Amino acid sequence: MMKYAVSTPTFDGPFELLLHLILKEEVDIHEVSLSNIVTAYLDEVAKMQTIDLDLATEFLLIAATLIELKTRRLLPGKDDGDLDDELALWEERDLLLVRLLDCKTFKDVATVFSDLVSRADLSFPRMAGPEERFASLMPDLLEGVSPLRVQRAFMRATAPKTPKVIGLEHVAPIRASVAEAIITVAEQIRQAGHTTFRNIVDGITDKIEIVVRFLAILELYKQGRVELEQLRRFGDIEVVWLGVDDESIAIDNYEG
Amino acid sequence: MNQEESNLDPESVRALEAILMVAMEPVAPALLAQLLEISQATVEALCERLAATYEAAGHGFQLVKVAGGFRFQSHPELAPYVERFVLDGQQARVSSAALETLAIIAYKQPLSRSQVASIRGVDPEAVMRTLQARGYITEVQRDDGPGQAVLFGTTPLFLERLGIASLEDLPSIADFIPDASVVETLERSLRVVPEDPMSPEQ
Amino acid sequence: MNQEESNLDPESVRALEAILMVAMEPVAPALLAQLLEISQATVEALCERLAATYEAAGHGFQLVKVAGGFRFQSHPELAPYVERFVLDGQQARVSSAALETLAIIAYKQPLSRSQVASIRGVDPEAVMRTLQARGYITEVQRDDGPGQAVLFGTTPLFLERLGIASLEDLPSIADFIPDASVVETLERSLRVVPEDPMSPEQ
Repeated sequence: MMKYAVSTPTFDGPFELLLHLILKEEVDIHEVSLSNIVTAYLDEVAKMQTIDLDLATEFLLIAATLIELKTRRLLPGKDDGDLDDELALWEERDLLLVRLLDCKTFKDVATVFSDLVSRADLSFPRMAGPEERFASLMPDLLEGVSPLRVQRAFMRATAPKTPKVIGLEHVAPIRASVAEAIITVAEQIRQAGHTTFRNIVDGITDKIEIVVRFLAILELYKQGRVELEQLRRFGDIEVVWLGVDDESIAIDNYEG
Repeated sequence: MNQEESNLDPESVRALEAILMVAMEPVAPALLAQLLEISQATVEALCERLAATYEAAGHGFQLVKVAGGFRFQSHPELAPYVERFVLDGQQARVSSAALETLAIIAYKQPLSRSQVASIRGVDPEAVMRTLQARGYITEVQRDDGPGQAVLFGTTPLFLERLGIASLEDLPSIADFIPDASVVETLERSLRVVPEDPMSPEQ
Repeated sequence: MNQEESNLDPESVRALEAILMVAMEPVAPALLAQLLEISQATVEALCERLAATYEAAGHGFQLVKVAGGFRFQSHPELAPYVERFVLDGQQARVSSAALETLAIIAYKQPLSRSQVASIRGVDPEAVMRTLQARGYITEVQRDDGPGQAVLFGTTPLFLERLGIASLEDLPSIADFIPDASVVETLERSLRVVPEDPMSPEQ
């Protein structure tokens, strides 16, 4: 049973982590190395042992983009011939860049808010209200309030908070297909016994589909069904089936 | 600051003004003396001179001694304006927050402010002060526990305003309190990972 | 009353002081204008001069414009004394995650939870629920779109917490756009193809 953790102690989200790593990298060596960043990022993600899948998905989506960027850079000049792939990557990268800039912007705003709050905290408002001689003039707070309304207010105040129903729109479709992808990918790896990430996504052109398969493999890895290995620093990811044949694949409830 | 005012120790005077400005009720000279680290006699003297200064300057507020403590209040000469303001009703919005707090106290009394806070998830201090000022809730006793927290309950006025004779006339909540299993089910439905016996993590 | 103070219309100024002394939250200039039967512009002018007069006289309290209205508050310089007095009235701390979420909502309102999520990269549900419970944000409307998502905005209490009069007092978002060197670093580190194809980075 995975624990339900809301965030990692240090980083509140994938953009924050990535932003931190990139800016730190620059300070350290004045020369940004994407592979250092990817390694550091994946290290951080790996440390998130107790993370819930919701949040893990957000981190891994970014990881997938980073890895793809890294892969692309390692094969300069190699002509895949697939312009759509190329454009999709550029698009993904631009999106990531915008998100990072947003993240930086609002982190800076938050610092100013924090200063404002600290300053405001030095003053205390007068809230004493009218003196008792005006009490008889004050409109009745409970005017028109029935005992039933008091009961309803109590129910409202003590009701368990309703299950979350919004806010997952942006990831829901992806997660839904990860569940399916786990089955197909597991079958593919089981049959091959030993394959590579490149093979698994061979022939797939839809960017999201590739990410989904990447996530599925990571999930299988987490479940102990496959072993992942990157033999060469920039090599393809080797995937080895470890699972027992008759074991059924546990699929997490991606719908939440 | 005029000649008379500047004869007073400025720091103590300013601190007095600041504390009395944010106080919700009259502040005893003993407490002021302790906070300012000056003698009670000095507090009394400073407050009296301050009150005289305000009066001489023709301010719309006063510093007065009531119920054994000092407080700021509106000047009686401006009462017509204050009455208009009070009648305007801006002060009397029954927010849903206020009603919820009142409902919790009505059903769970006696209970402390921190107990209300733990149910509402926010510090109800301001709301409870308003309810107390309106005479709907009052301090009923002190907790036996180490902190001796003040416990609050509703007043006869509260019952009167609701048009009921006793607390027993409030609609019952017993049927509606979600039992443990309901809460658990809700919690489980919020979990991302189901407790699946097939899962290798078990 | 010193020379400057006596230049103000005494009756209106005194009435302002009296009303603000009994108010429980900032009072909008429009309401003050109505109660005093003077123009809103006059109210603003009188309050500003009154505030300046208090400051010049070195009082321990201030008249400030916050969350769209005027209120009395203790002078920040006397915070050490007032803090001793209020003790349990301390405002709850706002976490950095909460501040960042507030920052997004303040500048992008109205917006839905999923819009906040897409900017923050994580589901802000827990944080937003806390902010809502504390009264800093509220549901302002529903999206016209198919999902009819709830849209959130900041409240007057948020302005009070920051000690500002209106959202216009927030610095322009343009002031926060990361500077060129940061943008360049980010761009360089995420470049699809390295600058020099002969030296793939190690």
